[in-house]
Amino acid sequence: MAEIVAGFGVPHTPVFPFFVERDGPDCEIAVLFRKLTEHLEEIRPDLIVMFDTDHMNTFFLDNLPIFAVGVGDDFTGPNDEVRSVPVQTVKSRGDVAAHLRNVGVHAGFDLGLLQEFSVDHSVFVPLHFMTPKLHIPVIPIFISGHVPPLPPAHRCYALGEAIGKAVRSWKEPLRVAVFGSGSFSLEVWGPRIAPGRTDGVPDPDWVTRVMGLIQGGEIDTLLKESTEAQMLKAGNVGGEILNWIAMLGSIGGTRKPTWIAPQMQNGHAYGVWRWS
Amino acid sequence: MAEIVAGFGVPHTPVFPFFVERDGPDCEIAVLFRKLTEHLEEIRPDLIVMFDTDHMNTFFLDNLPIFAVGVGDDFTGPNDEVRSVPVQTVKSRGDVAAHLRNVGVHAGFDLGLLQEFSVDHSVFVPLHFMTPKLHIPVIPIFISGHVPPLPPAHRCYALGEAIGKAVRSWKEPLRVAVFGSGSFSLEVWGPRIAPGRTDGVPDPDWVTRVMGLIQGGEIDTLLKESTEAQMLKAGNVGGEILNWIAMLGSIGGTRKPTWIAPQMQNGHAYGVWRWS
Amino acid sequence: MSVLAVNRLLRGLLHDRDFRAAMKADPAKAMTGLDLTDAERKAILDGDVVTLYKMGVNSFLMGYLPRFEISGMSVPLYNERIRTAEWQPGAH
Amino acid sequence: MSVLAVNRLLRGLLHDRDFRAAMKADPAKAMTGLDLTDAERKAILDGDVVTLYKMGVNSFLMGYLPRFEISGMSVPLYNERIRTAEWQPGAH
Ligand SMILES: [Fe+3]
Ligand SMILES: [Fe+3]
Repeated sequence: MAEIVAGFGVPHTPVFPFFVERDGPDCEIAVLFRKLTEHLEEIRPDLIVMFDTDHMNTFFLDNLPIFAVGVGDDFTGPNDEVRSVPVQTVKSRGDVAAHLRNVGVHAGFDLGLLQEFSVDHSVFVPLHFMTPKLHIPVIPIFISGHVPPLPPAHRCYALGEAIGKAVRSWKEPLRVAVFGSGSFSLEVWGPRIAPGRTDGVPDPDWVTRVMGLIQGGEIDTLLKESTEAQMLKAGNVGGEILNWIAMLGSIGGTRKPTWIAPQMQNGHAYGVWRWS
Repeated sequence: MAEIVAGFGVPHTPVFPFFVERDGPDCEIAVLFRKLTEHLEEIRPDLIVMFDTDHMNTFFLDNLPIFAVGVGDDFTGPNDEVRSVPVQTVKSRGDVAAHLRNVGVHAGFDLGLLQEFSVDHSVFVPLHFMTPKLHIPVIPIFISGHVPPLPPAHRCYALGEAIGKAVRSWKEPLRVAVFGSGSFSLEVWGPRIAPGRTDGVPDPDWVTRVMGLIQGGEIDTLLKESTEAQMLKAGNVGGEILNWIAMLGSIGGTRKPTWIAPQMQNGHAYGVWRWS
Repeated sequence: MSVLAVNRLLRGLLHDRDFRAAMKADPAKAMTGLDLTDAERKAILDGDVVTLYKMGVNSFLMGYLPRFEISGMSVPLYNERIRTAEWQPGAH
Repeated sequence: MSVLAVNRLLRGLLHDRDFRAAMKADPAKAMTGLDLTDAERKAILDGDVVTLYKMGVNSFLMGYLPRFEISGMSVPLYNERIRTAEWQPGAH
């Protein structure tokens, strides 16, 4: 039987690969991602399931899902011209992805089907740092975290639980790492960006609060406080916390992180959950 | 406050408009649809909400939702060259549709957003007969009823309940009729079609059973028996019963129909629910 | 995802009139350059809907072959053939 | 759904390189024939991102105007302007 062997919370800022190329391996971004990568390499998963929010690159407003699963044997990206990240193909597991979707739909999660697709920086930036050879297959599960109405936090958590259960019902001894990709408080190109910048952190207190709740394994409080109003207040990509929440659902949300570090100026964090 | 004033269960066989044109107003199809139309005209709704399954004309397998709401001030159709039905534009209510979707998503239904869209015979055939002047705006809500995994029957019923509640929370005194569009047992172009035909009714006993349960207002039994296995056994469009089930959810499923008539050779029925 | 390519091709028979005309005129030529396997190409050219069904091709979409009389397909011929296919509950 | 048309246009700046080049060369000409209102057209030509934001245009997509330097837009100019817009919680 497949099992979930670790959880990761990851940022996906599209300019980070360029910054690391420019600033070298000792810069903060490189150091923080290297820490996650070391954990990943110790864990040696066979498969990554990544909860992710698309930035209108895979989807558009004409046919926009709340939840969708990418089902295919591979996919390409980044599809949004990410500096220092070439367009590549990453392997996936269409059979496992279809299974996760089947089980999820039957459990009452209305997961759209995505086939023959490309994805943006939100999937490829973490892969660029953590699996630069793209040797681990990836299944993306998309959560609508930018365009209101946002799915409720407790529902994303329950989705994570359902996906965790679906993973454990797959009859092949796969070691699966689950990623949640995104920020806690961030405004990108909206009115609340910082002077001179293209982004900003509208609600640093929320980042601190989220960090504390995650560190304490206080999932019920996190779900209760992650209201739509709070997520929107935290920035136009504040709903990306839902990807972390779904990841926590898949691993069991009361677990405390093995290691977590915030990057306050970016409104996000780097975290890993291990138990073996 | 808006209110739901009636429910309708309708077939949408694409060749029916041509048959009625050919066979005249006394043919069975014309008579049965006229009966529904008379009820609709007595009720005089301001808006139709139609639960419907697309036949890969609005959507395709590359980005296929389980549930989606069409949000716009109008839409066009039929987009699948339906004999005797010209391509037309029908009004909608984008504001109400967005409200229904908002409330639905917040209630935990993962409703995709569809904008600037066209629809197929499954919406336009009932309109052709029942609102030939297209004078009543229509909001389509799509349920994936053909491509497994199908959403569970109880979930479609709950979606109907949630949409009913959302309608009643709209602060304008709209009279809303809810339609469920589709068949109970039908195979179209698949291996179980009848000799010499393009379709067939693989499970007439299921049609009889569904008719009995609907006539008796036995919604719990209907939901229990409408398993995915049963729907697939009933034909490759057997999942269209989910549109009737969602409609029943919106009006309250224990109501008995005011009038209902099966068309056994087509595996479907015509029904109306009124209470005022 | 080659089955998806077959499904997309078949859907195009209804939604893309130029492609429909090209497929009516010369299907082998019209399919040049499409991402199809030899087996898929052959099944379409032969109107071998049983093989297509087994591959997981959608039934409604296959119906566009007789509807638009592609590769000599007709409703009687389609009916005769598809009825020999073994129903698969997971098919659509 | 004209706001959708603006969003689609802006998305095209990233995903359609020919359209991007045309918009860089002559935005008024490149927008000819698109389903836009005069106000939408003017706001794009003027780089009036505050008006676009108020219309409900998506912020990331607006960011392609400075990113690809359309209509004389730049990051400093964009930053200066968008920061004067009043945040709308329902915006995205
Ligand atoms: Fe992001
Ligand atoms: Fe149908």
